[in-house]
Amino acid sequence: MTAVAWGRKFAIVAGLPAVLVAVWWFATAGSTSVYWPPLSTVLETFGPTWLEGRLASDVLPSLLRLAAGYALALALGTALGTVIGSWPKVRALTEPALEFFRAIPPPVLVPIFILFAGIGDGMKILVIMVGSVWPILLNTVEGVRSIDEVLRDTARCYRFRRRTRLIQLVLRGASPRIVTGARQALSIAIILMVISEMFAATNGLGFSIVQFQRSFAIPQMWSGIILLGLIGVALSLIFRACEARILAWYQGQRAAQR
Amino acid sequence: MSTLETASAPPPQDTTMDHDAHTTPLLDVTGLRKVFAGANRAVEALQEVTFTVSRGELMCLVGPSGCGKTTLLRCVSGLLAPSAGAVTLNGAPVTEPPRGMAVVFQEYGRSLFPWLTAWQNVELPLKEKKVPRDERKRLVTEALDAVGLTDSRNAHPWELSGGMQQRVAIARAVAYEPQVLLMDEPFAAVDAQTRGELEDLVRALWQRLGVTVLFVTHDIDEAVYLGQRVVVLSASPTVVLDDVAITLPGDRDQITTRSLPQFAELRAAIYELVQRAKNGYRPQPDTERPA
Amino acid sequence: MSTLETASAPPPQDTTMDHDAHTTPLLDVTGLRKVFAGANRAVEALQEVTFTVSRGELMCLVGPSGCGKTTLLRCVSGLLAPSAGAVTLNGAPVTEPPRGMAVVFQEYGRSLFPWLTAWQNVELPLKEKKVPRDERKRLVTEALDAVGLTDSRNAHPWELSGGMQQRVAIARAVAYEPQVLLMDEPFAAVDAQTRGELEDLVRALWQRLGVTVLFVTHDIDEAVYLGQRVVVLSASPTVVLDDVAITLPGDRDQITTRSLPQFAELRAAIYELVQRAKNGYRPQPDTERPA
Amino acid sequence: MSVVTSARAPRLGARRGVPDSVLGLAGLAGVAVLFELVPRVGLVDERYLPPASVTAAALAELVSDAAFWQALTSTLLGWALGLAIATVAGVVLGIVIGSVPALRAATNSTIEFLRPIPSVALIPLAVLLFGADLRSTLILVVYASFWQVLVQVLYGVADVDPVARDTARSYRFSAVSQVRTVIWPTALPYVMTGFRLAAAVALILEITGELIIGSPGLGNAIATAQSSGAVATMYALVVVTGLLGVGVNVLVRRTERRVLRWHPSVRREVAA
Amino acid sequence: ACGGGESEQAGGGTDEVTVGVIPIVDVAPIYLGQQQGFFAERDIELTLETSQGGAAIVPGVASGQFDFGFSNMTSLLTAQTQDLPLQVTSAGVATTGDVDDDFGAIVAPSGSGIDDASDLSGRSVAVNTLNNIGDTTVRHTVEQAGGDPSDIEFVELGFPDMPAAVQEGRVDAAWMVEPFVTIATDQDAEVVASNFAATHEELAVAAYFTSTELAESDPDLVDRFTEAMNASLDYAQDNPEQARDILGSYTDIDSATAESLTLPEWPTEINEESVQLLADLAVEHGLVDGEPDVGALLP
Ligand SMILES: Nc1ncnc2c1ncn2[C@@H]1O[C@H](COP(=O)(O)OP(=O)(O)OP(=O)(O)O)[C@@H](O)[C@H]1O
Ligand SMILES: Nc1ncnc2c1ncn2[C@@H]1O[C@H](COP(=O)(O)OP(=O)(O)OP(=O)(O)O)[C@@H](O)[C@H]1O
Ligand SMILES: [Mg+2]
Ligand SMILES: [Mg+2]
Repeated sequence: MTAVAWGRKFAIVAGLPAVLVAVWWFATAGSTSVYWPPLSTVLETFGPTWLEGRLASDVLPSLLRLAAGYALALALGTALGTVIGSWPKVRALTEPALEFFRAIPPPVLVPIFILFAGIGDGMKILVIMVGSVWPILLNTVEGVRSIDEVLRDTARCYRFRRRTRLIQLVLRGASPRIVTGARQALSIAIILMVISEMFAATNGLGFSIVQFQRSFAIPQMWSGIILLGLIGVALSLIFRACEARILAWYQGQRAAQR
Repeated sequence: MSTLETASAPPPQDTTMDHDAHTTPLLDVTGLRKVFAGANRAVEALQEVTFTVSRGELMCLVGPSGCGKTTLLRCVSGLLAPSAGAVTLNGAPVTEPPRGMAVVFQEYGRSLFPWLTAWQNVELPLKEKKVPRDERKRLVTEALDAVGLTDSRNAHPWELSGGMQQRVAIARAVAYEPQVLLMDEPFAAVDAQTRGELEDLVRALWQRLGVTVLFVTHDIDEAVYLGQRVVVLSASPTVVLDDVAITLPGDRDQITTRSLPQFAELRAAIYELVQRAKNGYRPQPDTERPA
Repeated sequence: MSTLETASAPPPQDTTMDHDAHTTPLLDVTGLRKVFAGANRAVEALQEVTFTVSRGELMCLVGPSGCGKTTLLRCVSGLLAPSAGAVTLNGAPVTEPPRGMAVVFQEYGRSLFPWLTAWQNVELPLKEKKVPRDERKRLVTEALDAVGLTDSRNAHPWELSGGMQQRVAIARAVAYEPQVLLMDEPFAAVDAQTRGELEDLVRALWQRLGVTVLFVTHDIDEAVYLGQRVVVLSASPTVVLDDVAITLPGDRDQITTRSLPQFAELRAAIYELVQRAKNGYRPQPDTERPA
Repeated sequence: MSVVTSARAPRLGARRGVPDSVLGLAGLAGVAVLFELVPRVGLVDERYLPPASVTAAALAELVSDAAFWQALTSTLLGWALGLAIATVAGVVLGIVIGSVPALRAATNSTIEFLRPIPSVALIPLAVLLFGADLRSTLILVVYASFWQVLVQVLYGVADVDPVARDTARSYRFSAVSQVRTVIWPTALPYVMTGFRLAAAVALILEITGELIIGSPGLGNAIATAQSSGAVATMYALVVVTGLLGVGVNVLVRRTERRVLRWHPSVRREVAA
Repeated sequence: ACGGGESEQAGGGTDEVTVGVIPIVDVAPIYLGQQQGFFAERDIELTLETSQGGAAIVPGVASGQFDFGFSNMTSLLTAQTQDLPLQVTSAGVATTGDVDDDFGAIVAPSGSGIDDASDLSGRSVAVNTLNNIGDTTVRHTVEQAGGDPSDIEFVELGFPDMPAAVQEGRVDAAWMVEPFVTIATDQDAEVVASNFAATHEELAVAAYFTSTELAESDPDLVDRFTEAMNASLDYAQDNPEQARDILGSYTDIDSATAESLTLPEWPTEINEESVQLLADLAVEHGLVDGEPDVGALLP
C-alpha cells in the first residue's frame, strides 16, 4: 500500500519532467542547427564541461556570491518592508523613489555599482541583492499591512514590547507573504547571479555560460542552462524544507478542515 | 421600574466586597461618541455615552446586538479613538491601551496567535510583563486548568473547537492578573455547564485580586448573576438607557443565587429594558442626558 | 431519567407538524469516527456516533465544549471525510456537500466573504442556485428583514458587529430555502431578545418549508424550546449519550412554552445529562454501543 | 454635537497632514538632491555619474527630440503587450494549477527548473527564432515576467480561508464560481503584488532586450548612448525608465484602493 | 525563419537587405555608403539594425534573420571552428598600423608606472570581452615587448565603464577603442601601447560576413553587397571628415570628441596573414579547440 502510494507520488512528481525531456530529446534528435543541438549531444558534454573542475572553479564561487546576495536581500527586504509596511506615511514617502529604482534594469545600474563598490565580488553580490530584494520587499510590505486587526489590537492591549511586537506579531503575521517573496527572489537571485557575471567577471557559472555562448560552444551553453535549472530545483527543495518548518502553523491552518 | 434605581453608588447589600478603594471612580466615560464614516455609509455607533466605574467594581453591559458595546469597549481600552467625548482611567485620559489591562475580544478566534500553541498564547503576555519563569509556569498552568484545557495545551488555535479557542483567550486574560479586565461576550461559544464554571472563575478572580471588570454580555441571567451593576444601552444611536444596581448578596452560587426571587425580578426588569431598547425606546434627552 | 426515553420515533404530542414524510429516515449516521492526526498530537474527536434523522425533523445536538459537535456537523455535510463509519442522506452516501443543503458555521465571521456586502453575501448562493432575479431580490429582502438587518444591507462584514455578522450568515441560509439545514451555534453572538426572535424564525421556516434541521447549540433551553429531539453527546472521545424526545406541543411560544412545567423538567434532565457528560460519564459499551 | 470634533484623536489627526502624493514627490526630490550632491561633493567623479541637474538638462534635450518619443512609444508598446500576455497567462495558469493539488505536484519541479533560467541566456535563441524585431524582445519579456505573476498567484490561491472555502462548497458553488467568488478575491492582493513585480521585470527585460538585441526602443537608445560615452544622455534615459516604473505603481495603487477596499491592508488606511 | 529581413527580390528588382551592426565608429563606412547611395545603385535597399554585440548578430545571420553582419575577426574564427556556416564577404576595419595613434589602445592612468606594454605583467587589464580579440592581441603585444603575458589578470568590463574604472584605480589598465580612448586620454590617462598596430601593422580587426547558405544561394547579391561595401570603405577612407560627421547620426558621440578621435583604417582588402596570426593566437591561448580554416572563412 505504501509502495503503491509512493509509486503514485513519484509518477505525479516525475511525470511531467519525463514527458518534457522526451519531447526535447525527440524534437532535437536529428537537429543539424548549431543552436539547437540534439539533447544527447548536450548531455554528453555535460560531464566533461562541468564535472571536471568547473564545479569548484566556477559553480562554487557563483553559489557563494548567490548565497551572500540572497541573504542580504532577505535581511534588507524584510527590514525595510517591515518599516514601510508599518507606517503608511513612510510608505507614501519612499514608495515612488523605490519604484523608480525598481524599474531600472540591473545591467544599467552596474556602472554605478562599479563606481561605488569596485569590480570585485562585492559588486556582484550587490547586483544580486539589489535585483532580488524587490519581491521580498513588496511582499513584506503587503504582508505587514494585512495583519489581522484583532491580532494587532491584542498585541496593543497586552502592551507587547517593541521587540515582541516585531517578532511575534509583525514578522510572524507577515511571514506567509515574506516567504512568497523569498521564493520569488530565489530564482531572481539565480538569474542575477548570471547577469552579474556578465560584468567584470573572471569566473562563475554565468560567466561560463556567457563565454560558451560567445565562443559558439552551443552544446556547452545548453548544458550550463540545464545546470542552472537543476540548481534552481535543488535550491527550491531546500527552500521548501525551510518553508515547511517556518510556516508549519500556516500550512496546518490552511489545510485544517475547519 | 419600581424595583430599579439609576444608581452609580455601590449597593449597600454588597457585603463581601471589601476593597477599600471601592468608591473611588477608576474609569470615567464622558459624552463618548463614535461615528464610523465609511465610503457608502456613516454609522453613529455611539451617540453620547456617559458612566463611571469605581475601582474594584464588576460592571456588566447589556444592550441589543449592534448597539455599540464592542465599540464602547474598544474606546475604553484605548484601541479606538472616539469621535468626541473622553475616557479617563485613574484621572489620566486614555489614548492608548493602559498598563495592567486585559481584554477578551468578541472575535476570540482572531485574537489568538495562530503560530503559537494554547500554552504559548497564554504565556506570551506574561513574558511581556516580565513575570519570572517559575511564576509564569504556575500562572499558565493554573489558568489553563481553570478553563479545562490542560490536555490541549500544545494544540494550535486552529486545532481547537470554537469554545476551546474562547477559553484560551479567557485563560490568557486570567493569567495576566490585570487591574482592569474588559470582556466582550467571553462565554458565547461554551456550553452551559462550562459557562457557569467560567462565571464563577471570573467572580473568584475579581474577589481575589480586586480587579475592576467591565463585562459585555447578551445573556441577561449572566449579567445579573455576575455584576454589581448592569448598564443597559439603548439601540443605535446609542446612549445609556439605565444603570441598574444588582442588589444580590455578594456571595453568589449558581444554584441558590439563580433561584432567589430577587434574581428573577432583576432579570425580568432588565429583560424588559433590553426589549424596550430594542424596540427603540430612548430616554428623554432633556431629562436624562447632560446638556 | 424517568421522564426521558431513548426515542427516535416522532413524539405523538407533535400535532402541528404534518409532513407526510416525517417518519422516513432521511439522514443516517452510522458508526462515525473521526481522528485528527496532527504533527504533535492525535485527537479522537468522534469515537463512534450513530443516529438517524427523519425527513422534516428538527433535531438539536448538545454536548460539552470540544466534544465534536462541529466535527460531526462537518462530516454530515460532506465537508470532512470521516475516519470510519458512514453518513447517508436519502440512501446515498455523503461524500461531498449534497444539493439543497445550507450550513451556518460556528465561525460566522470567517464564513462571510469580506469582499461582499451583507446583501451580496446573502444573494450569492441564490445566484448559484440560478434563482431568477426578482425572486432573488424578494428572498434576500425578506431574509435580511427577518434578521433585522435591512438598514445594514450595504455594509461589508467588517463594518458589522459580531451579532450582525452572525445574522447575515443566518439570513444567507434562510434565504437559500434548503431542504436540509445544519446550524452550528448560530445564535451565540446575539442578544437574548433577538435570539428568541431568531428561534421563532427557524421554527417558522421549518414548519413552512418542511426542512430537516440539525441544530447544534450549547444553550439547553434553546435545544428544548426548538427541537423535536435532543441528542446529547458525551465528552471526548465522543459517543451518543442519549437521545431525548421533546414531548412539548408543536405550537411553541417564547413565553408560554418556556413556562410549562414539562419544559423545566426536560431542561433539568438534559442539563443533568450534559453535566454528567462533562464529568466523564459514558454509556456502557456493552449495553448501549453496537458491537 | 452636530459635527464630529476630533478632540483628541492622534491617529485621526495624522490623516490631516501632508497628502501622500506630496510625500511621494518629496521622496523623489530627496533622491534627486542626493544624486546632485554625491557628484558635487566629489564622492564620485561627475564625469561618470553626472549630477542630477546635468542629467535633467540632458533629459530636457531628449524630450524635444522626436526620435526619443518614437523610442518611448515602441518601448511602451512592447512592454504593455508583454506584460498583458504574462499577466493573463500567469493568473489563469496560477489559478488552475493552484487549485488542483495534483497539478501543482506534477508541475512543481518543472516550474522550479524553468524559473531560474535567465532570459538573457535565451537571447540567441529568441533571435534565432524571430530575428531582431519586436517578437524576440516580446518573448523575453513574457518569459521573465510570467513567473512573477505565476508564483504570486500560486501562493495567493493557497491562502484561501478554509471556512470561506467550505462555505462555497456547502452551497455547491460550481468550480467556476468558486474561482470567481472565493479564490480570486483571496488571491487578488497577491496578484496585485505579482503584477507590480512583473511590470518592473517586463520593463527591465524590454529595455535589456532592446539594449542587447537592438530592437528599437529606449534600451537601444541607452546602448547607443553608452557605447558613445554620452553619460548624461544615458542617465537621462535611465531616469525615464525609472519614471515609467513610478507611473505604473501609481496606477496599481489606485486600482488597489478601488478593488481591495474590503481588505484589511486598505481599509485600515482608508477608513477612520 | 519568419523575420523581416529575407533577401526577397522586391517589385522593382530591389533586394531588401538587413545588416546587423554595432553602433560604434568602426561601421561608419556602411552608414556613409548608405547615405551616398552606393547600395541603392546596386539595387540593395539597406536596413541597418544595431545590436550590442555578437550575441545577437551571429545567430541572427546564421539563422537568416540578418543577411549580413559585422563582427570582429576572432569571433568569426571561433565560430568557424564550431562549424557555424559563416562566410566573410568584405573587409570591415583595420588598424592604422601606427603604434602611437590607433583606434584601439591600452590606456593606464598617468603616473601609474606603466610606461610600456611590458609593464603590464602582473597587472589587471580590462577588456570588453574575455577570450576574444582584445586579450589575445594584448597578450601578444606584451610578449613582444618582452613582458610575461601569463600573469596578466584580465577583467571583463564594458568599454563605456572603462574610463571610470581606470580613473578610480579599479583596474591598472584597460584596452579600449574609440571614442573611449579619446575620452580617457582627455581625462588624465595615457596610452601605453596600441595592441592592434603592435600585433600586425595591417591587422584586420573586423569584417562583414554572411551565412554560407546565402553565399551559395544568391552569389549575385553577395557580390553586389561586397562591391557596394568596398565602395563605401574607399569613400570613408578618402573622406575622413564625412566619416566623422556621420558618427552623429547613429551614435551619441559629442562633436568635439568626434573631431579629435582617431579613425581606423578602412581598407578593402583583408590582410590574410594578419588573420592567420589571429587564428594562431586563438589556438595558442586556447580560445578554440580545433584549427580555424582561414582560407575557407575569407572570401
Ligand atoms: N469598522 C466599522 N466600520 C463601520 N461601522 C462599524 C464598524 N465597526 C462597527 N460598526 C458599526 O457600529 C455599530 C456598533 O457595532 P458594535 O460592534 O460596537 O456592536 P455590538 O454592540 O458589539 O454588537 P454585538 O452584540 O452584535 O457584538 C454597528 O452598527 C456596526 O455596524
Ligand atoms: N483541524 C483539527 N486538527 C486537530 N484537532 C482538531 C481539529 N478540529 C477539531 N479538533 C479537535 O477535535 C475536537 C472536537 O472539536 P469540535 O470543533 O468538533 O468541537 P465542538 O463540539 O464543536 O466544540 P465547541 O462547542 O467548543 O465548538 C476538539 O478536541 C478539537 O481540539
Ligand atoms: Mg460586539
Ligand atoms: Mg464547535
